[in-house]
Amino acid sequence: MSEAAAARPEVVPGEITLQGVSKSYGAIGFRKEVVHDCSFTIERAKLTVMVGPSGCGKSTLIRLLAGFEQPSAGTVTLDGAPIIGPDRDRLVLFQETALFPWMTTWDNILYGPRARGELSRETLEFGEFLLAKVGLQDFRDKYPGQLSGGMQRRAELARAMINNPKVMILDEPFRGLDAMTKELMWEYYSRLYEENRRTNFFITTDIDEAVFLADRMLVMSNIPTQVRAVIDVDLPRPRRLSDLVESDRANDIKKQALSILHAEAMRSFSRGSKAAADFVDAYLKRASRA
Amino acid sequence: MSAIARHLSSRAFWRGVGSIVIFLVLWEIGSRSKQWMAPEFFAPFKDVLGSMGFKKDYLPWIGAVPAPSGVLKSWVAVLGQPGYWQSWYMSFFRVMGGFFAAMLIGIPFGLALAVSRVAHGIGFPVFEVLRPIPPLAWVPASIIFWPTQESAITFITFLGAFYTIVINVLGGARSIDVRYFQAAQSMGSSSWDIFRRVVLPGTLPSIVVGSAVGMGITWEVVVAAEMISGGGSQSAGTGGGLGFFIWNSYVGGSYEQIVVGMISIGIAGFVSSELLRWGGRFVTPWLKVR
Amino acid sequence: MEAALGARAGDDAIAVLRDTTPFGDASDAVLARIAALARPARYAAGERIYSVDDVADDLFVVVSGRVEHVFKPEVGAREALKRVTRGGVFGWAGLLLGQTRRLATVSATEPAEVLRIETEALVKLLESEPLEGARAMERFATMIQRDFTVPATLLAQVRRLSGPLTEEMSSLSLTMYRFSLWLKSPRPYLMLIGFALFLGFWYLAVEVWKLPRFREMPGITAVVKEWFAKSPTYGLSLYTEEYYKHIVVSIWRVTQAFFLATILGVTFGLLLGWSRAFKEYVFPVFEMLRPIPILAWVPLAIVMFIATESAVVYLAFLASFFATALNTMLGVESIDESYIRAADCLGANQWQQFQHVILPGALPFIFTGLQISIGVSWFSLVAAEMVSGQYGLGYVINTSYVMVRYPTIVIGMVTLGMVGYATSALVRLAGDYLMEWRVRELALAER
Amino acid sequence: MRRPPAASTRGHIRIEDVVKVYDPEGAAVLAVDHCSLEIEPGEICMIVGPSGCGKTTLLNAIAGFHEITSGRIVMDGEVLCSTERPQSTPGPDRIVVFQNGALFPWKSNLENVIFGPVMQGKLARKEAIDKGRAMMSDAGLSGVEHNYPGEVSSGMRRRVEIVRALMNDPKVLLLDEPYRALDSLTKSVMHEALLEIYYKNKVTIFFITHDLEEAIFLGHRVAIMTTRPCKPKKVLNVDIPHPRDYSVLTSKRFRELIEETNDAVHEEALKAFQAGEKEG
Repeated sequence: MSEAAAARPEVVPGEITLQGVSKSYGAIGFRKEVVHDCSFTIERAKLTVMVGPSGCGKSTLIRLLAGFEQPSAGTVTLDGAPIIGPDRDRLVLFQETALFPWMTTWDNILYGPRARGELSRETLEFGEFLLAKVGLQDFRDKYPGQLSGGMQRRAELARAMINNPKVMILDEPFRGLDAMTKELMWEYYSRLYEENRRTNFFITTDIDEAVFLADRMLVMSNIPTQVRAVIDVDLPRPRRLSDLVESDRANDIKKQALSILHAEAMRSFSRGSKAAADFVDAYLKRASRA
Repeated sequence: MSAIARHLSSRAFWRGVGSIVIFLVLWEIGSRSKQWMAPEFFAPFKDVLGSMGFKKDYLPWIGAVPAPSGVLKSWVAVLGQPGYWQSWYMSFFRVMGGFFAAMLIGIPFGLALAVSRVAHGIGFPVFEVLRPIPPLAWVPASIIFWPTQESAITFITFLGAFYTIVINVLGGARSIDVRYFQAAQSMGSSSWDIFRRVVLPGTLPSIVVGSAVGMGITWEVVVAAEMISGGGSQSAGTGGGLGFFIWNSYVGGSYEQIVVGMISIGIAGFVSSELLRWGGRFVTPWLKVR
Repeated sequence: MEAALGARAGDDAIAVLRDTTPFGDASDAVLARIAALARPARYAAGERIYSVDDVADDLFVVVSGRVEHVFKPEVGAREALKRVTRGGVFGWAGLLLGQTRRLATVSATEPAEVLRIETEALVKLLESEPLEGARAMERFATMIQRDFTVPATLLAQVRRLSGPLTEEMSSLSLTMYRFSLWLKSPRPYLMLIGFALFLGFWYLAVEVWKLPRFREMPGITAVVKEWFAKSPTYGLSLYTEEYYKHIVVSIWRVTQAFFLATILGVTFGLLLGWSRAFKEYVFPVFEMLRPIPILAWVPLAIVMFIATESAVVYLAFLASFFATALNTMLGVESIDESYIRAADCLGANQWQQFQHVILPGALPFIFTGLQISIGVSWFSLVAAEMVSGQYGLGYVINTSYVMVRYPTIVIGMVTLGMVGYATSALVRLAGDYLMEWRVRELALAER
Repeated sequence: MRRPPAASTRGHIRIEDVVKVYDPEGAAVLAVDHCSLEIEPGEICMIVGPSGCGKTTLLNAIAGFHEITSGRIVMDGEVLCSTERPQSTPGPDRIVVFQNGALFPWKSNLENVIFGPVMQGKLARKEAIDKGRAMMSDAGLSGVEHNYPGEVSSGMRRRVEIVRALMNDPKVLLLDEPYRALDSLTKSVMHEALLEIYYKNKVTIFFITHDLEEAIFLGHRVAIMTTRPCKPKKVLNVDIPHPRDYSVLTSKRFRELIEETNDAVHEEALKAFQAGEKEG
């Protein structure tokens, strides 16, 4: 598809750096720290995966990266410039699909360019290319409600890629899919990454998913979350599912990550009653939004 | 077997029909209690009724209600009279007037409350204070304020639907998941764009529900408004409309016509609500696909 | 072993305390007071600091060097051995409820310098600063749970000060917190503007500008004067006994109708939801009658009931009955099948399932129904009173129109609004009280 | 060595040639096709198969929620259901833990736990509370007795539900994909918690899942079912010794067992996928 390749604008990968970032919610007396002194870099053109126990503050980090919230301490910069608000350079795929249910798949994909008034011929062509790429040509006029979980995810990927963001942020996108579709999506997503090497930041609680996808793996602690370990995953690309099971290197990485994460998960689990802590947590979030 | 055939032959359907027939038969016997209680045999029973403070010569409550056969006869007679259809038209005209006014003012007001915090701060408390006052309590004030009786009754039907539509629109707009806003924002939508392509479509289902319920209430209100203003305890006014038709039948002593009026209003209310819900499905195609 | 450290040590102590998790973000004042409590100490390599079951008196903060902290097996820690370095805190057994003995043996693996803080003195100090104290205790719990792999049972014993962060956050303190937030936000001022606009327009339109249609309407000053007058011209004000008689009559009618509708409606709704056969027989008739507007029943009610009083109550009852029955049925049908199956498995018979699963499960829907029903019963009562009542607020509104006593119309309307709001608030309160589990769940889900 | 470690005698289930035909709106659908399976007393038997393949139908038949068309299910010599008596009556000897959980949200955790014995009148309320409190702290749930299920984490709700089941001293625990909604890390923690409880109570466990790793990590035996209509296609004896902990996940033997069964499960999943089975 050489002529379609021409229609595809050049991908300029971005780099995000976090320096001593902390985030806490609530007024004095109810203050609750969710992210504690986090410093790491999401390297340019790399697929960085952050893996940590559930409820450890990963989604708060995503809101900071996407610009929906500001850190209480420390700085978050994209290519040196501080992140102040949501922007097309950093697009987020949420855990539950955020496809607009009232728009057809095609209108969903074109949402970004249309909102910014950039509906040029090339963009439409690029849209067609992406629609074919995610294999949804004959679902073009269907509503998200008519698509399966896997298809919705692929449509959302296309909707993000048409805006040609510098960094793609994915928050546990394949959670909730059954085992079969999940593995298909792993292979599919790594093909997509390997083609244009855009900077990708992928968040998950599934170690196998992390080992299969990552170039670099950030292992996070329990709440308030901190980087516990950084593991370079030097498995060859393109990655294959069969390698994950057979390769010993993959298994060693998994063992290393598992030992840290399991202890963290046990801690977040034995943290006594969720009630008090989360009651305050839920309260603070609403208070900060009031 | 087609769905309808299956539904027709299902046990539940025949049970329903059976119970309606039994209901009508019991009603018939009950209202004819004056005749079959005439012979001496029932004398002791009548004394018991008398001692309990009920009228002696027929069963309590049901005895005073005209029999279904009588109602059918008078309905057939009434179908011929132009006055009957004229009252349908009058009520329909008042309901539609009030209802569309409520939609025209209620929907924007509800959306304004949902979108702007200031509007909500100013408008919502006043709205909440006025809401508990039942619409019919406004009848006298409305008669004083509005020049014609027509506009007075239409104002009351407007009030009936207005509160419901505003509450539903406000609730609907508020329940749109925050991630749709975040997705639209990060793809570069202006706030007007977000309103037009996220808030409005997102609230559409609640607008449909609100209007269907609002329509039901307008029919409830128009009956009473016509009774109170047209008829009511004063002298028989020009009035018109099904409410007045019922009141006039009562004043005129033809009780069968009261029941005819009641059933006509019931049908009118039911049909208009269903029409609205059916119309609503066209406006929200993405809902009916599931 | 004890070596005196000079004044310079004071700033050193504060620097170290700043590194620890529990006191990391304490204010300078509190930190200085804690540093004042701290007594420096120095240990040679291999020297034991304390062993299991010693009296747990002091808390330790490592300034330099490293110590080895080994839990006794009964503690059940996942990793018995823990190395503590600068900024690490150990010897916190004294902070656990009812724990007076050491839980571990600690010895310096290399020359180590520590700060010893008397536990009881520290707790008193933290209690004197409720906000920061609670904060520190919470951070202690986080630190223990994050750095020491102890089971939850031990963790739960960390002494909670009586500050706002205690476990039992009563709903009262939550409402106070919400109210304080509301006060701080711009909302109260906007509300005042809203009311000022509404009442201002009413006053100007009627009494000052005398706009065409507004002229005949009763002005706000007239209404207020009448309402608060000791001897009102039209005989109805806050001071007249008749005013309260009308209110009581109306409320009594609504109460009768509401309770009758609740008892009959809920039972009927439960039967509709609980047995399929009953529903197949009865529901079509119910649905046939429901669309008939309640107020179309007025003339028939007058005919059916000899006393107008029972006719009025019947109309209010009818409105509530339909709303309650329908919502109760929906409530029963909304109960997830697996709850009924779980009760089956656990050996509950039919009646026990009804009492422990069906009724509580349907309660949220039932109360939605009751909310609608109280509103609808006021709705129909007013009309019924206007058309046929002798007493009651509806009657007041209608007759004051007929007798051209316009201010009393408005008084009637406003009173009706207030009384209506009060009764539905009562129903909501009853709902929250009966369904405490739901109130907490909604609060947690941020609604 | 196939016998589970403790020679308990209760909860021996034999599924003999069971057939189940659904007929929604008249179109006869074969859900279970002559399925025969034997579950040893005190054993953890894992049932693995693609979603919608009829494994839940088997569980419902044992629990007594649905009837079977033909065949027999026998537990400890007593016929639960057969062609003549197609539906067995639910009872406290076979307790189900449901996929989306079935703790009564309006009862506190402790009230939930003591519901069974109190309803059956086996224990006075006082005794039930003491026993319930002891079992809950045993499972690491002390401190949440008086909270409502809605206030504790989903992982913890799962454990309360299992404790509620074990309070009735059942012969067999029927688990219907209980950890499906949890993220994989919490899942591995829950697996260890379940094994901890299992080692203390030695109850037979009939566990349905579509996650092969979960099956091999937990099970003494793993039955891989065909896609609809379901019948055991391959039965694997997991010879990894108990007690097991998370390090098993990266052990050599575990990976061999995964490789051995991976294609069998994938084949069925693909067939289900193509047959357009609704996901999940």
